[in-house]
Amino acid sequence: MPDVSDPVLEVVGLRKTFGDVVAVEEVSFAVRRGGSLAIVGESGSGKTTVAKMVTGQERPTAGTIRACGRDRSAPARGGAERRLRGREVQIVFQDPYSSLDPRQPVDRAIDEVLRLHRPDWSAPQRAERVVELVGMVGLDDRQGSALPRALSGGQRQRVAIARALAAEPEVLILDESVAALDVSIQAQVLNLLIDLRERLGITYVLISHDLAVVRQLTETVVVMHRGTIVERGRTEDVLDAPQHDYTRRLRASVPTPGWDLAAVRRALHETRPVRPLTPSC
Amino acid sequence: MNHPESAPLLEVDRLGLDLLVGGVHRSVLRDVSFSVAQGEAVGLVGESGSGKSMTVRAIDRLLPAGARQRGSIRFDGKDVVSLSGAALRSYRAEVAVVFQDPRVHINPVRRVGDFMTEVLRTNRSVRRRDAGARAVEMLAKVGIPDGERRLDQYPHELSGGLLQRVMIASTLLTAPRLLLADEPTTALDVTTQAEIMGLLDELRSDLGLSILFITHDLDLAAAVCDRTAVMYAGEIVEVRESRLLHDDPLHPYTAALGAARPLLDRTARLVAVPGRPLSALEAPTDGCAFAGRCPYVEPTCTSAAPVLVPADGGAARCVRVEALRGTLGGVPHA
Amino acid sequence: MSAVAAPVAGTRPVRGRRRTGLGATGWVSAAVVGLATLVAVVGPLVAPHDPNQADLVQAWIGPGGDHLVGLDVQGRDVLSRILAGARSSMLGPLLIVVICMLVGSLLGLVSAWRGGMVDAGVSAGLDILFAFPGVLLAALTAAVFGAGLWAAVLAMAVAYTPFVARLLRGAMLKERNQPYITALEVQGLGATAICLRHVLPNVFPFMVAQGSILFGYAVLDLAVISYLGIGVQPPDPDWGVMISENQSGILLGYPLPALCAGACIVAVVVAMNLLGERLLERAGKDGGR
Amino acid sequence: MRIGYLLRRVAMLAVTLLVASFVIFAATYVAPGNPLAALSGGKSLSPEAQTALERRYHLDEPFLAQYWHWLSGAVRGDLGVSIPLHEDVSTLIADRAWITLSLVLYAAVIIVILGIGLGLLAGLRPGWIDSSVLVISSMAAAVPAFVAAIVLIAVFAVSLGWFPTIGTGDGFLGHLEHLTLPAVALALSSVAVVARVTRTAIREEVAREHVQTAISRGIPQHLVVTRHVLRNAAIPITTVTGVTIASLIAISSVVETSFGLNGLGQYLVKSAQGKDIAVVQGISLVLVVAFVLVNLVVDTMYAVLDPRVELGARAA
Repeated sequence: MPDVSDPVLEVVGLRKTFGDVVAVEEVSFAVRRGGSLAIVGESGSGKTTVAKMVTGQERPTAGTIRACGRDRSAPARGGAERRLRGREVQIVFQDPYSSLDPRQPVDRAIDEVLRLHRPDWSAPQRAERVVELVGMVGLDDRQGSALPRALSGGQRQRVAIARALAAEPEVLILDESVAALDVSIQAQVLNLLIDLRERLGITYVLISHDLAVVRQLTETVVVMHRGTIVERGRTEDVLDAPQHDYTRRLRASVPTPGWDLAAVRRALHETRPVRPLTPSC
Repeated sequence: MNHPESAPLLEVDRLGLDLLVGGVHRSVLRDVSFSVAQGEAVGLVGESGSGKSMTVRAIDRLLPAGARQRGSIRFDGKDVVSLSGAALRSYRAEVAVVFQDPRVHINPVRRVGDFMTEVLRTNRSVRRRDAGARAVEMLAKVGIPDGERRLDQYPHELSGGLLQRVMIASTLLTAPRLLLADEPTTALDVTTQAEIMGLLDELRSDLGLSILFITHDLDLAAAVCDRTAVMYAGEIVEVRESRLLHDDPLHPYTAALGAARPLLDRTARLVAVPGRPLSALEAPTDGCAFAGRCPYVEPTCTSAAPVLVPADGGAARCVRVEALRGTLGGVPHA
Repeated sequence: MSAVAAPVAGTRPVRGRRRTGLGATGWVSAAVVGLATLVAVVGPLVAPHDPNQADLVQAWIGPGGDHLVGLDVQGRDVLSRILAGARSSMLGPLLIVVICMLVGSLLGLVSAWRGGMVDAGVSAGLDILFAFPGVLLAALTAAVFGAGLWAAVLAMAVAYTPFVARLLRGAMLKERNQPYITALEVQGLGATAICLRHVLPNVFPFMVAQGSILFGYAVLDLAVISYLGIGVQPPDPDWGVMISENQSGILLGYPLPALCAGACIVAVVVAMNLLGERLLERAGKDGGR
Repeated sequence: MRIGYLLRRVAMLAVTLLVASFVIFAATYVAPGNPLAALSGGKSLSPEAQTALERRYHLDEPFLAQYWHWLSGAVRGDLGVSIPLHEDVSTLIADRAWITLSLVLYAAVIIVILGIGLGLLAGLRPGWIDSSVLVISSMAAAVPAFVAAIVLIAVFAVSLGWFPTIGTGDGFLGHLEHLTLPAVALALSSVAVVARVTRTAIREEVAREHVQTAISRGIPQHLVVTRHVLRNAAIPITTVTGVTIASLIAISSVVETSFGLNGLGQYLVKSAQGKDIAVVQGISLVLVVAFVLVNLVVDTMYAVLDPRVELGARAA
């Protein structure tokens, strides 16, 4: 069970079923204010479903989700509550190409969020904040007023980050946010995310299948396999000395210089009976 | 397996390619040269738009209409570009392609068995039942024990990893000599990727297969390939022994790729190259394509297109290769 | 072809200026549509003769004098009837398109947004409506309420609605599933605001394009219904009615009046279709990220 | 799996027919005017006669009971009586159904042969064949059936005298001769639509990755085309062709009117104009049943052709 002092996000006994299929079972974790947590897993592990429940896109079948001390297991009642939740948890998605409205210039997209969360601000106040946010994610003024189609994938992902930050959320969920980027761009965005956390003290929840990215960005980790958490702990401990079989296998599957393919093969042959290859569709 | 040291199995020499984009021919590959020896695994690494997939298409003669090709591609001494008809078909049987996404690269409305045995039945006149038996045998070899059942299934009833094994097994049925693996694991999970890579490695050692392995992942290429060529904007910028490429890169772009990738065993600030990767279509013709992002750029870099300079048993396309030697690798993370 | 070239071309993040032109065909089509619209508005006012003034003695007289395209079965000026008939032939379809677009986009939006039971219910209802071909609905309405332009418009609007709703549901569902919509939901923006500010504007070019194609079909179907005698009633001028009235002329060797009306219908339908296809292409490009 | 899909379609079909029959019958109730007035031909009736007539036509019973009488009759093949004609609706329909049926079948044959044939040609032979098919079909697609009808009559019947203008002829060849122009007029725009869809389906399939795989494995060109391109393109082609043919059922009324054919469609229009509600209801029901059945055939073929069918509904 999670034992974290001052948790900004706390999930207890989360369960989600789709028809007869159990997607998520008994998932509990907590993140301290300003901390960072990675939810690691492969496709079908349930990590994305957990993220969707935390952001309110899916309703949990059972279990509770609390952010900033307030329950968000049930759908929000009314606009005020929705907006309040928006100031608690924000999300940045994987695909930089579809995560922005193609008709909306960058500054207007950010302004729309500011108008929603800061109704008392004047237009010049909001404009000033837009410039600040655009600069914060490393875009220049010209890019700040461009349409998404004029931007590259990495630049669009910066816009998506700026838009999420506009609500000044406590928790930022990064749902495979750097997975679709080319390696050299990925490094830029990773560095940006690290800087932003240092500067803003924001909490990250990273959903990822990429252990190296997890190591780069988070302090704690939970490993999910087939809907349940199989291992949890400090990121470096879990990655350097994995305890659970699945985590070990995951760790051994990451290609590194000096990767011993023969050993990988042996390990896989050994574990194969444990995990029968069943059709997933 | 005996490896004749003489002529390489596949030899790509100064390959150039223009594609018809919006009615105009535009260059996507320039001066691409590399070779794959019998039993050797060679990696072709690059970011999106670098031209690595087009190189595979050129080798397998799968270019879109209107493509213009320069240079030569030789397989086992024969000129590939001039092949046609039955000769082209038998060449394609010897050079098998494993595509990135088996889900779209296998006909969805035909059974797995039809897909696997099609080549044997049509080109080799093997009877359906014999072909089926061989397919089952091959499925067992790639780690699918219940082959008979699988042959009756449709592709959508199999998982991605299983389907990729089917794809590999089907290529092996014609006993190819060269496998063109075009990002065969990009669409798969990490553990499935490891299984597939282990399988490919096993096939290479057991059958003496040559492999040209296309990927965007430098670490993956380095882990399984003897030699690796790095592509940027339609050109090969460096080709080396994989181990050297990683520890002691000669080209600034190779070094940048290595330094940009986060590590599994330690946390350190990444060295990010500014800007975005140039696509092959945007590359300048009169200078180094990487010059705009290169921390070591000099005026000479943009005055003329650099050529591949032989160095340390490989080659690098950089005018400053001698000056930078030994300074790019070492500690990739500052 | 494009699929093959995609790995190279599709990865370019910065695209050139998008083409905003309609192309030659598009502009010619737009001109034809514009002309037809103009005639529909001012046609009856500029008609050189009274479109309903019959003179049986003058029936089937060919072009000449002050009758540019001759006289019809009852000796009425064909040009005047074409000009006057444009009004019902264009206005009726416009009404049909407006009605089924409004109803269709509402149903499509609700289905796409709510999903689940609502979606299933709406889909089932639309499926049932699909079983009624437009002509049949028109016959049914005519039998019940009496034949006329309004009955025909109502019948066609009902017949088109399931088609439009399904089309728009697909487009809206695609938009609704875009991550940017989810991002706005997570921000706390309400469903109505998201639909009005983001979903509808993004689907709008597609709606205009489909509306244009639909308008072509509506012109055609309404003419069919009037031709059959269960739409606009003679002697009111209407292109469909004109064909039906003057069909006997074909056997008698005077095909011009019927063909003139037919040509008008075909011209508007073709122009609307071509224009719609160009718009559709542009909408697709616009949506392409 | 696929059986489940078909069972769902059949259940949906039953519900559709039930609702459709209800809507069709309810029209009687919405229609202004007293059916008895029409029945008596405007004469005033004695109270006894009125009661007798009401009893005979179940007019004294509540709406749902009347609907039940009509529906259960319809299932047995009894569609009631045409009040103006004093004849059984079923007989009236049966006399005319074969013309519509043969017309639609004839047109369907033309659509399948010409439409799919031209589409295949255009799809597989880029160049001048493709462009000419494209140009011709884009023009033909816009020609409505009644315009096609007058042009065909003007050219082939009146000027050239190759075909009769009116009537249905005697014997099989006579029917064929008389129905040729109407069937062509009915099929024309559909041929164009099917040809275009076929061409697009072929082109899309040719560009698919799995076709590339087949080529890269050294499968001979003609087998790539038949086993992969045509086989897979058959799915959308069948769907569109089927739906197009289903739509002819209603459009045939236009051609029947143009050529003076005594078919169901023309009779439907005539009865609608004459407010013969019983006949309109009967024909409407028959046409809806036919339309829905053709669609069921399309769904069945789709399920046969596409093994993935249980994953989702038909891609409309």
